[in-house]
Amino acid sequence: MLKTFPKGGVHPKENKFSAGKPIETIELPKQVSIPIAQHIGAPAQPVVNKGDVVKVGQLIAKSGGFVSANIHSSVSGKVSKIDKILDTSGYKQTCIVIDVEGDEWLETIDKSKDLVANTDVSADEIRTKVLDCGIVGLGGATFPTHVKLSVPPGKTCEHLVINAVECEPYLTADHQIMMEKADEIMVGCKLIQKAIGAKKVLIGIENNKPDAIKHMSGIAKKYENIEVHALKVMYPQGGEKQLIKAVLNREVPSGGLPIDVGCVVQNVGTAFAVYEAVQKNKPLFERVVTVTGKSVAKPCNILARIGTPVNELIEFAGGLPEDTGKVVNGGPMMGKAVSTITVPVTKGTSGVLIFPQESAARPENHNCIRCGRCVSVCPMGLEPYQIKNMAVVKMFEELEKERVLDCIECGSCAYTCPAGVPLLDYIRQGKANLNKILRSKKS
Amino acid sequence: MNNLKNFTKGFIKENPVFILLLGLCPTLGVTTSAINGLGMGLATTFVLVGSNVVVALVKKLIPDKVRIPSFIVIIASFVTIIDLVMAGYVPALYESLGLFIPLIVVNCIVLGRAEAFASKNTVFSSLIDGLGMGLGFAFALTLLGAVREILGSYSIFGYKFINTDGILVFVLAPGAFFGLAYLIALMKKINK
Amino acid sequence: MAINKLTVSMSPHDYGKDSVKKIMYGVVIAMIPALLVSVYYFGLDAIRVNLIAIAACVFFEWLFQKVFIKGKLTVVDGSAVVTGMLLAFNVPSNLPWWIIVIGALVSIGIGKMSFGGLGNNPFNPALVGRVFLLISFPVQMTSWPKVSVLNFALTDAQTGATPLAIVKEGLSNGESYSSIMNSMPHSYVDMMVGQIGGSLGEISAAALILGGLYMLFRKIITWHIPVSIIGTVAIFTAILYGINPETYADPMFHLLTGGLMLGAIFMATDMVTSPMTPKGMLVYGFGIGVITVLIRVWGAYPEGVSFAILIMNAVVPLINNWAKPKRFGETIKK
Amino acid sequence: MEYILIIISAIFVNNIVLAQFLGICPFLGVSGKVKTAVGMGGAVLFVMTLATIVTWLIMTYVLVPFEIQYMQTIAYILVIASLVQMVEIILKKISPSLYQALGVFLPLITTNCAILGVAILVIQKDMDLGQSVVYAVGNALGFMLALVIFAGLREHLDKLPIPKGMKGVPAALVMAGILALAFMGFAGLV
Amino acid sequence: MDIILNTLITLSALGVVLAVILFFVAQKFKVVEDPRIDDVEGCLPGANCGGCGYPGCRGFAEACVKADTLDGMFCPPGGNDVMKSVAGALGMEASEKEPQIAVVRCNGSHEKRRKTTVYDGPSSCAVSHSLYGGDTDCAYGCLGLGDCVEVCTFDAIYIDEESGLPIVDEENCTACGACVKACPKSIIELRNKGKKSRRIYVSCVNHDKGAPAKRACDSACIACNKCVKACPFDAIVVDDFCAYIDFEKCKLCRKCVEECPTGAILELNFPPRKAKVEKEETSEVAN
Amino acid sequence: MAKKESTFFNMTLTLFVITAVAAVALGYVYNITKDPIQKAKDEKLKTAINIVVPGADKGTIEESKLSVDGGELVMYKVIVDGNCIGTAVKTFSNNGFGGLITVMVGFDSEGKIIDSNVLEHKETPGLGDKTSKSVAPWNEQFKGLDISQMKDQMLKVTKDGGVVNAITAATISSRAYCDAIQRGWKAYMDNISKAVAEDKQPDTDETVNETETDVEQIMEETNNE
Ligand SMILES: Cc1cc2nc3c(=O)[nH]c(=O)nc-3n(C[C@H](O)[C@H](O)[C@H](O)COP(=O)(O)O)c2cc1C
Ligand SMILES: Cc1cc2nc3c(=O)[nH]c(=O)nc-3n(C[C@H](O)[C@H](O)[C@H](O)COP(=O)(O)O)c2cc1C
Ligand SMILES: Cc1cc2nc3c(=O)[nH]c(=O)nc-3n(C[C@H](O)[C@H](O)[C@H](O)COP(=O)(O)O)c2cc1C
Ligand SMILES: Cc1cc2nc3c(=O)[nH]c(=O)nc-3n(C[C@H](O)[C@H](O)[C@H](O)CO)c2cc1C
Ligand code: SF4
Ligand code: SF4
Ligand code: SF4
Ligand code: SF4
Ligand code: FES
Repeated sequence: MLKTFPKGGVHPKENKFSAGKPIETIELPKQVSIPIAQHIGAPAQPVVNKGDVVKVGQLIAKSGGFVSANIHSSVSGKVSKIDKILDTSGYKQTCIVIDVEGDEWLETIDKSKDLVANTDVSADEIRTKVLDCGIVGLGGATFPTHVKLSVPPGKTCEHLVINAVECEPYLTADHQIMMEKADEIMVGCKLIQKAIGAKKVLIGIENNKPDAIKHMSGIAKKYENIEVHALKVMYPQGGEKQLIKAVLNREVPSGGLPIDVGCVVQNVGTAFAVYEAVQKNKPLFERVVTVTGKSVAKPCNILARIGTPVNELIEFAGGLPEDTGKVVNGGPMMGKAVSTITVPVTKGTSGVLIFPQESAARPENHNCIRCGRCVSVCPMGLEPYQIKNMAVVKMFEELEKERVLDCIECGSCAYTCPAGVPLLDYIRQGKANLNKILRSKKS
Repeated sequence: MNNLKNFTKGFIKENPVFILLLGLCPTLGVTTSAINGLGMGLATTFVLVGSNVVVALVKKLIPDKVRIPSFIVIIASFVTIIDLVMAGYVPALYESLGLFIPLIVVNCIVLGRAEAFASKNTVFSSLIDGLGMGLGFAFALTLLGAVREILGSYSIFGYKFINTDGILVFVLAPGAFFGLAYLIALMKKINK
Repeated sequence: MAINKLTVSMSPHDYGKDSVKKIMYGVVIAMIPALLVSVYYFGLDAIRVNLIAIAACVFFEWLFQKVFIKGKLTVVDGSAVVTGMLLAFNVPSNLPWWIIVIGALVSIGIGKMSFGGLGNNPFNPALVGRVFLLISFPVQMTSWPKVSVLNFALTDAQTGATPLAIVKEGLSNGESYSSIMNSMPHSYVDMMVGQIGGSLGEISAAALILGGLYMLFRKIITWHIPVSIIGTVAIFTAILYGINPETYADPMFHLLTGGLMLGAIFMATDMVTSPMTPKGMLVYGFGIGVITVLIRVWGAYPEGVSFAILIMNAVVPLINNWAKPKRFGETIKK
Repeated sequence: MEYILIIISAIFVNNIVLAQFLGICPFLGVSGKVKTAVGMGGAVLFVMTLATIVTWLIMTYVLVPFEIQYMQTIAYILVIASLVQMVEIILKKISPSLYQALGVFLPLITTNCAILGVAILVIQKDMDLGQSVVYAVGNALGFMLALVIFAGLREHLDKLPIPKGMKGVPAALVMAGILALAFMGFAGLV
Repeated sequence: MDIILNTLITLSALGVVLAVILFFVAQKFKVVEDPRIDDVEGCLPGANCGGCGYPGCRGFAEACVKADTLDGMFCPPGGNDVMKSVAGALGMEASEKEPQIAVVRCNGSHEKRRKTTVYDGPSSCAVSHSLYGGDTDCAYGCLGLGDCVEVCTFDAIYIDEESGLPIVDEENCTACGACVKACPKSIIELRNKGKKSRRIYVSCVNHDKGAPAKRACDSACIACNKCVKACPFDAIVVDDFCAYIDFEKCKLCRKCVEECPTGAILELNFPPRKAKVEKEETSEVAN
Repeated sequence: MAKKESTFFNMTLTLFVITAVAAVALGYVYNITKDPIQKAKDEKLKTAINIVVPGADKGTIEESKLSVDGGELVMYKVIVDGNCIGTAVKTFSNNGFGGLITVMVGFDSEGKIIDSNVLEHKETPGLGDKTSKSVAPWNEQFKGLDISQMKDQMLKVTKDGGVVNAITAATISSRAYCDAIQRGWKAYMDNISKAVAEDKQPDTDETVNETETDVEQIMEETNNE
């Protein structure tokens, strides 16, 4: 029996068209728009003005608090404006727009491809580097990594769990990084391990990436205390709570954090970013993005600069198919549909997914037929149908007892519902309103 | 004018059964036929009118704290009177209404009107109010009784128009609930 | 480049393949074996009753939706077809057409549309219709035509009693169970294949089980409800039979006769009116089993499955409140 | 055994609400939430038992000796009304927590046909004191059962999109009707 | 005759005994309570029917005393008169306020504001709002999915089929403000009803700069400041690229209405202007 | 006029006065209605007897009670011009669908059934209530039946090997009806044989407690009061 989490979960068709496609670099765009809010927490504060000339890797917006992250220029050129531009959030947000001129990197950045395996830095130095380089979680939540690396006093961290599950269908960015940068990832793991003082590093990889499991296991042997765990394919195994349950059989308490069970979870991409930040002094200004879809001519994995308009990536992948009906930033289960393809790539853009017209619309929806499937697939043991019903009739306060705040928004419930009930739409509604109520109660 | 309004409001706008949802036990319990509904409705009307008038007469003489017990005694007296009278003069109807005659005493509508209306108004308008409410109640019961009788035994006021058994459910308990449910839904619609 | 207007919706953007329509027509397919058996034994009457019931149910569903609910029309979802077919399965094959139509009206009008249609009804619509008819038209609803192989005459005057009624009658007259069974014209094999009197669709345990297996395979139902009902009835009656085999029928008899299989496999499993979690389903099934036996053994009716399911339908919300799934990370961190 | 039969009959076969139509107003009025339904059920259980005992005694030792049985209604309602009020006052003083749980339902009970109905029925049925008490308890339990089941159903229904015209009481009455249909299955149990 | 005597004795005795017992019990077990509860209870019918949704009249009285307002509290047997006296007993008379009415500050009808995406989700403004700015390029405007309609208990607001915008029914609106709270875009505002129900307001809440605003919607406020200059009473301010008319200051002179180049300022219930008839089309939208 | 204050004295007095007035009023009404109520009851009984023993309204009635099977049977011997034209027996069965069924059955001097009818029942309307004459003519078939001629001297429905055609779908009620008649018949026959025995040995009767009532006479008395 392969390891997995015990309750709930679904297994959507994987459709990993871009698997095995090497990471390609695309031409620099003419202009980039870099949002100042690309992470969870306070937006960064711009430190450049219109007309300023910047280099690649130069700080352009400074972290706006503890839970926040620095933003760096991804190109060299001139700041043409700071304006509100429609981004992946669906709303206009402040962006720093830079006209690209050449490709001049900050001198401090080590541009060479050589592996720097020496991890002789102190934990504090690692944290400072991570903070300076604006590293955020690349697994989707874009949580500022330096926060996670600061284990709160009184807690100890036994395990670093590396999330290489990539359970979302279609996406292959993490998979490809593992195939191409395994050594760097291992060093990154070591650095994170050091920063948090974990004894062991556990890398969880789903069984649908046998080559990655083999490759990573092989390389892990070179390092101490790094183990690779093969996991059964099951969505949402990539959710940190599910992953911890799967590899360690520990349950993060409701309302708690992984650190409460002695774990920190980081995405493989993040590990790689930490490596680059600490060893190469390279801020987070580019990331691997999977561009894929059923009718995309050339599904591929692209190393893209933050701020590149998504349409340029699509061009690279063979252009926008005629029958496009929906473009999603991220995976099909958790990603966000965008209203225009000119939105910029951000730190959280793990994929650009293009759905043809016929699968763009949601299934026809009926009344809930109370089949109980949403209950049985919910990995958090919630009752999605009930939460939805209560949210519709605005019983937000009562939702606390239904544990709505535990919902990880994995979408398994909506995926499986035969009646096409827009469960997650209303669950989010319930969560948002309950949070509002709780906040107003506190104050 | 005002009295007329007091009188008519009991039928549709403030119908005790369909709108205020009071006194539902007799409504459901006795309406196996239209005549039973009518009989019960009239008996209740008698009590309503009687108690309303008497309460309006004596309202000034009664100290506040014993208001409710006094009203209850007055109402109960009228109930007992109608009970005895019906037993004596309409024994058949009396038997089919059974337990529900003494239960008029706890019908909220009676005490409710005594308190809400009669203890604050003149004798005459209390009489009109009681009459209106009571007839509204009788109207509701007769209507429900007629519906149940028509469906349940294919007859109306005892006159059988199809000579077979009806849809039995309607003379049994579930039929009472169904009949009332859809009548209330209908009245809601009409009231709008 | 001129592109189509993009669709924007919340995640997820991928969906499972199952739909209400597929589930409902899956149930229809699962009922086909039982339907064939009933045609085999009751002739064209079985088809007549089915057609009338289905047509009436679909018509009333359409009518009520059109006139009262006014949402988008969902008659095509197939749930009215299932209701119609199950209503037909639950009545004698010689029922006059107008009674079937009343049954359909009650099922759909009172049982389902009064609450807003598919998914909202707290009670199983087909059973609401069935019990309504049973109480309103006891004569017509309890005169069971005798089975005859492939007889295609439309109305068969010959009527006979169901095995349950024979046993109930006999026991209440003070006969012993063994002597009743000796004169019983049906063997257990007859009951298995369906050569007994009874409602149109309930006669063949084998055909019903076949349908049940199909639904299990298609994951339309789970095992919990049928197994807990059948198990409870078997154990309960076995205990009674153990206490006194002369006054109580044996478990096998209880399992194979009456509407037990039809109820346990097709009606109690109606997802709309049954609990959401496996734990709840087991309690629900247990309740149905117990009430069924209570009514069969001590009640006035020879058969109690319909009543038992309706009564437990009423308790489903309470069961759902109690049988919550286990939450991930039970303790709340302060 | 006789007592058990009385109880089964009162709860299932001749359920006070679903078959005898007594106490419909609170049945519809106080069945919105399961928690309230349980409280109301408890209060009815308490008062119904007490009231039945007291009225039975009054009947047997006052009205019958004086040959004024026809005063039943008026005497009973007086006794029940005072009793309820007394219980309320005393409860409020000696056990505020119990009052919190039951007390709020007490006033509702005065005008509940079920209490008076049961008190009259035990006389009509010629029951002795023991039977009367059991009968009262059985009926109160039947009331509670119906109330709690119903509250569950209504809590559930409150979250669903019921057609406008049927919302509230009509839908509740339809459910009560179906429940009454289902309970007819218990016919003949005793 | 002795029947009457027996009756008389028994019943009177019963009445008196019960009264005495009750009186002493009440004395002995007295519990002090907010006297206003008694006052309110005194106003109520005492039917204890539960029709109000509270357990008994006293329960209702307690609820009334505790509640801040009497909204949504009603006693079916007593009716409006009783509720008035309850309000009187609690001194909760409605404070004298200028009558207000809900105003929808968006006039981006389908015609003026083209759809740029297809929204596929539940018909709920709140849900759509949490997903993105909306299916037009104006992220501030009405989503037209009717959350406001849903919450109005007085049937006072409905979505106009043609324009896709909500319209307030002046007769029915009680200015309860439910729709104001419900609208995720904060489009609806309670404004003074005005003399003869005449009102002037900026029917746009778009805070984009002029060009993108105009691109998104033909009649968006483009923050050109013309109205500000036109207003003799300083009632108009432009803040963050959107104009707002202060209804306390506005004297209904109608000067601004003519100035607005996009027709974003609406006037309601004014008699038609004599000279320029073609301007009338704008007010039609809001009616 | 101001309202009365709620002093203890006032309260007690008010309650006293109200109950007293109510008591007097009710007592008065009771006295008025007492006779009509009694009359209605008698009328009902007489009509019931007249149905099963036609001609009873013209005669006098002798009533006697006896306890059988945990219930009470009442026999009404109808005497017209000194001749007994038949006896109506108020009998019962506990086996009805709704429990107790009370049946009035008339026997002639040989024990043949003259006619029968239901007095009280809790059977289901539309089903069991067809045993009642006013609902359906079902019980016509009992006219003239002689139970002593039957197998085991038992009145049974055809299903149980008897002669009575049960009401469709209400076999239980039909059986109970037969059971009630059977019980009445047995008591009646016992009574006859006992009476015959009694003629020989008077004063040995224990169970039968006879009272003689002349309905008309009572009525006259009460009317005079
Ligand atoms: C408000 C908030 C506070 C958090 N605080 C911490 C923290 O103190 N330490 C930590 O390691 N992670 C912290 N996290 C990060 C979470 O553990 C988690 O990694 C992050 O929310 C992303 O996880 P996901 O992608 O599974 O949603 C925090 C997250 C949130 C939203
Ligand atoms: C339903 C769900 C699925 C997820 N799937 C993945 C995944 O496949 N890979 C991944 O790295 N993170 C995934 N995440 C995010 C992780 O929970 C967690 O935030 C992340 O591993 C933390 O690492 P990071 O801070 O380095 O991003 C998922 C989160 C959720 C809620
Ligand atoms: C609601 C209901 C009420 C019934 N009432 C009676 C009744 O009053 N009398 C009766 O004999 N059977 C009644 N029955 C039918 C019995 O349960 C039983 O089926 C019947 O008496 C058997 O008789 P049969 O052999 O003639 O069909 C009733 C059935 C139902 C469903
Ligand atoms: C497994 C299964 C069983 C069903 N059983 C019934 C049934 O017994 N009666 C019925 O009316 N509908 C049944 N349906 C159809 C449908 O769920 C029913 O019409 C809804 O209760 C209507 O809201 C069934 C559906 C499924 C999937
Ligand atoms: S309720 Fe939340 S956690 Fe559960 S399946 Fe739905 S989206 Fe996932
Ligand atoms: S999966 Fe869909 S239909 Fe089934 S219970 Fe959940 S919401 Fe209802
Ligand atoms: S919700 Fe209130 S303020 Fe809004 S339109 Fe309706 S009545 Fe007016
Ligand atoms: S005004 Fe607000 S609530 Fe009303 S439809 Fe428009 S966006 Fe929705
Ligand atoms: S009428 Fe029975 S409780 Fe109200």
